[in-house]
Amino acid sequence: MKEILWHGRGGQGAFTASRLLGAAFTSQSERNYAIAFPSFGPERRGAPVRAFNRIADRMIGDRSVIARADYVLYLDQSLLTEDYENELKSGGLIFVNSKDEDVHRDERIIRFDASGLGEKILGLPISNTAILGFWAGYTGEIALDSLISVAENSLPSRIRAKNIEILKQAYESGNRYER
Amino acid sequence: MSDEQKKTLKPSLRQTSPSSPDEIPEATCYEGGFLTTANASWRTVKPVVDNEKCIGCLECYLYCPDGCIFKKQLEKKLKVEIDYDFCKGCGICSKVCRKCAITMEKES
Amino acid sequence: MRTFLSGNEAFAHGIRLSRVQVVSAYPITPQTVVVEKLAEMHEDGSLKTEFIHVESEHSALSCAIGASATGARTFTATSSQGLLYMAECLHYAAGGRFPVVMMNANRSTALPWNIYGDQRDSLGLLDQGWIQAYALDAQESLDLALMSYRIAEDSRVMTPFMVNMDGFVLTHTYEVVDVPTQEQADRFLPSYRTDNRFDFDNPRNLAFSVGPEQNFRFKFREHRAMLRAKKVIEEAEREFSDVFGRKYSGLLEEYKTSDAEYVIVTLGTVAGLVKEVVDELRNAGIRVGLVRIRYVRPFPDVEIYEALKNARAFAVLEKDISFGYEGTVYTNVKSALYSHGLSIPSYNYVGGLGGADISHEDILRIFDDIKSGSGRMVTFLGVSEDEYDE
Amino acid sequence: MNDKVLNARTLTDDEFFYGHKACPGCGGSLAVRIALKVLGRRAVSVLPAGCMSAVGFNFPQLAFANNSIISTFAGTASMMTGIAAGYRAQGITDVPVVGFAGDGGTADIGIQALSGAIDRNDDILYICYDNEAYMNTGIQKSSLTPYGSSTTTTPVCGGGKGNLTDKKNLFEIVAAHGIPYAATATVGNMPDLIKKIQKAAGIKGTRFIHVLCPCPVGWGIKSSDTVDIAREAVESGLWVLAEYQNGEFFLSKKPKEFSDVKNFIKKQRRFAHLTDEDIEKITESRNKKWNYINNVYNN
Repeated sequence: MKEILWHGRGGQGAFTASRLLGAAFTSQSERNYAIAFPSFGPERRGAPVRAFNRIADRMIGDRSVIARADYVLYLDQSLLTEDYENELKSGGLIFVNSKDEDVHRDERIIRFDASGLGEKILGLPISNTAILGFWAGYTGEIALDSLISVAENSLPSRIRAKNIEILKQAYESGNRYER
Repeated sequence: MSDEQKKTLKPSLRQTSPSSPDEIPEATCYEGGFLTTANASWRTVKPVVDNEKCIGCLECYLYCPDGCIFKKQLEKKLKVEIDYDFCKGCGICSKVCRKCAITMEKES
Repeated sequence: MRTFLSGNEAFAHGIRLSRVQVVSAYPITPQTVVVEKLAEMHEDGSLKTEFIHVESEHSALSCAIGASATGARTFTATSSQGLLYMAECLHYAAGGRFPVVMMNANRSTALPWNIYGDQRDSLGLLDQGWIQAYALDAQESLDLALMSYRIAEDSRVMTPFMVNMDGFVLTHTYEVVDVPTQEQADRFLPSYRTDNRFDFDNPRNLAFSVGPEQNFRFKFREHRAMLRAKKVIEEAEREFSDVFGRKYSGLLEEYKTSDAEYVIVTLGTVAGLVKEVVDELRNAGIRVGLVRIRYVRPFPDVEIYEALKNARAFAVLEKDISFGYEGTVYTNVKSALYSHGLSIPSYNYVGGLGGADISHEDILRIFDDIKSGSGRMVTFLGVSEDEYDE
Repeated sequence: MNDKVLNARTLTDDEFFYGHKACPGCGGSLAVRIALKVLGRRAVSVLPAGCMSAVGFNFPQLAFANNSIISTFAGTASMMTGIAAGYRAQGITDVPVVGFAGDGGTADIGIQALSGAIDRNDDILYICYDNEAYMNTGIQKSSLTPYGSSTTTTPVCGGGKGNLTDKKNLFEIVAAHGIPYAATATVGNMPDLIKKIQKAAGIKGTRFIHVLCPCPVGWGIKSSDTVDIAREAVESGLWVLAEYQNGEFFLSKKPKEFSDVKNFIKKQRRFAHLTDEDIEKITESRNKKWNYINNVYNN
């Protein structure tokens, strides 16, 4: 089982991305199971929010909040605070949306300019699908085709095509990332 | 309209009352208009209609809270009769009668 | 079809597949999504129903009862304060034997205010005459929607049915759900037929009063019907598995209990976590097991006894406390064992109140406590030892 | 529904509310009886906890010949909503759903559900039989108890004046929802009541009729005086017969000259303690109300 922890701000779409992740993962095999849930509570734009995924090739019974994750994904660099390590399992990786080269304080932290890609394709600094695509490309946990087909089925038509384009380009960047 | 439908509909007094376990319904749902007791014993005075005075205006019928005054044809004239099983003797009929054709008499 | 859905969405599909004729509900977190989803289905035509926007929970259930009295299949949903607000109507539906189905998103009750999941709302209302089932996951939620009508409307039962779903951890968590076809659903669930309704050929008086001479008979029947529901639940699950291929285990689910020395008894979603811990401990050679109570009413007394009779000790873990005593589920479980002459060490863990997370470590600790016999009778998870009075 | 206005001769001989255990001379039971005779055999009646359900539904003595049900006290309108919806869902559209709730059941505990039903414009006819206090539980004050009335919760002792609040203007509260049809009536003015029920029956959407129903026990009058005292309430100008339709108010009857308020008051034991000064106050309040009515209501 892999555990994934998302950090974002209300309105940035962390939970949407976690749902896409779960749906894409489970579409890959009949055996695959996934859960996706947000940090529960009234939604307020701008407030720090978290979302969670567990993915496995068996039923998942554990719905508790993920304290330490295999992957921690930050949609907003400002949420990456000093105690990030406490949320990471050993061998875990962090993916952070940032334009800032200096964010590489730690080799476990992988930077990607997701907002930049969002800006380029959507004209808005939207980072959720870009981080999702990049993470999938980098880790190989989910195939690009699965992500695209889930996006086709679940995203509103207004933003569907451009987000699929983001997924493709971000996936490619993740895949080619120099380790 | 079938004969059944033409018949006047009215709750009626039954001979037996459901009391054994298999007569009691499973849910709180039962035949409407199922009466097991009369109201005659409530009465201390009773309305008596004087058919000579009655002009069949039906005011008494209209204003009876218990609905126990009925239209009746008497020698081709419209009159009323009272169901003493259910009349409580309130006296409204006597009061609304314009011809003073209903008097309240003490129950013997 | 395998679909990635939240518990609320899955349940809404179950209601759609049940061809519910009247939906009346009032919004409350975390129930809202099920009602929003049904409203969407109503708008897009996939659910042909009368959708009533009532002005309170009391009216939601009162309206459902009225519709049921016409012979229509009805649904309402609520949570927490809303469930408490409709308490009067809960008795009414049960006493009138109207097989209304309600989804209750389990949520803490004020005060203090809290919107998160615990089970104090429904467990505090066990005596209102409703069948109470507690779902494990989104799939079971959907399946319970279909089964609830089948069971509630059975002429031997005629009893309202409350499907309880843990607030947020189930209602708002997305997971894989197999959504059956309408054709399958229709094969399993016939349309509603009842004599407990108005009738224009033979007019009826409903919801009447009954004096002391006969009142107890109606109450006895209510009780008897609830007991009869046990068999009907079994039958319904058997037919369910024939049509849908998914098997359920009746009033409770046993997981690796046959040779278990130490058992956790619980209900709702947290059982999923307990299962995982059971597997881990089993791998380490420790004989532990899980009993998941699926129905709290009717209560699985014999089944509890059978499941625990070979255990050395057990704990009941529940998101509920009856102040001044212990968790209500614990009381019920102990009472069942007493009735069957079983006396083994047992402990009560009250956790998850107001949505507090129940973690993997919490479950390990509970197994540890009962194994070592070091637990106190009633333990509040998260409360330190020095906070207790003695 | 017959197009002609019904009268004593043309009303059905069916009796739907019969053999009930209401007190002799009960105004409420008269309203229920006549309303059902106008609405006919397909009517489904809903009665909350209150006098009419208490006297009509004691298994096995069940006094309604038509389909009838008791609702929760607060749930008259919401249960009616459900019944209407249940039949709609089954494609049945010819069932008049009628509610009979008292003043407390309507203006107090039931007003939320009533307001909700009017808001949704549910196809129901709600009849409030107003006997001006919680009579079923032994004469306690409701928000429709008039000023000065003695009840068991507004007792007259130690110089008390009884109830010190004015009667809620239920008719206009209901009208303010923009309801398709609302009316006031009394059991003393039967042709007017019948006409209004008949009219309401022919209108789609939510309809409301507020009927003054004297209670011999609670008002302290002879059982035979129910009808007369209801008429006097109208003649003295204390009860207004009116309708509301298409956003406008219409006066059904305007007394040429008001009868003496004092006569009306003094006939009722619930007002026995009122002084001439109190009665003057009630008279002034009546005059003020009629000033308003004359300005706002169509004649």
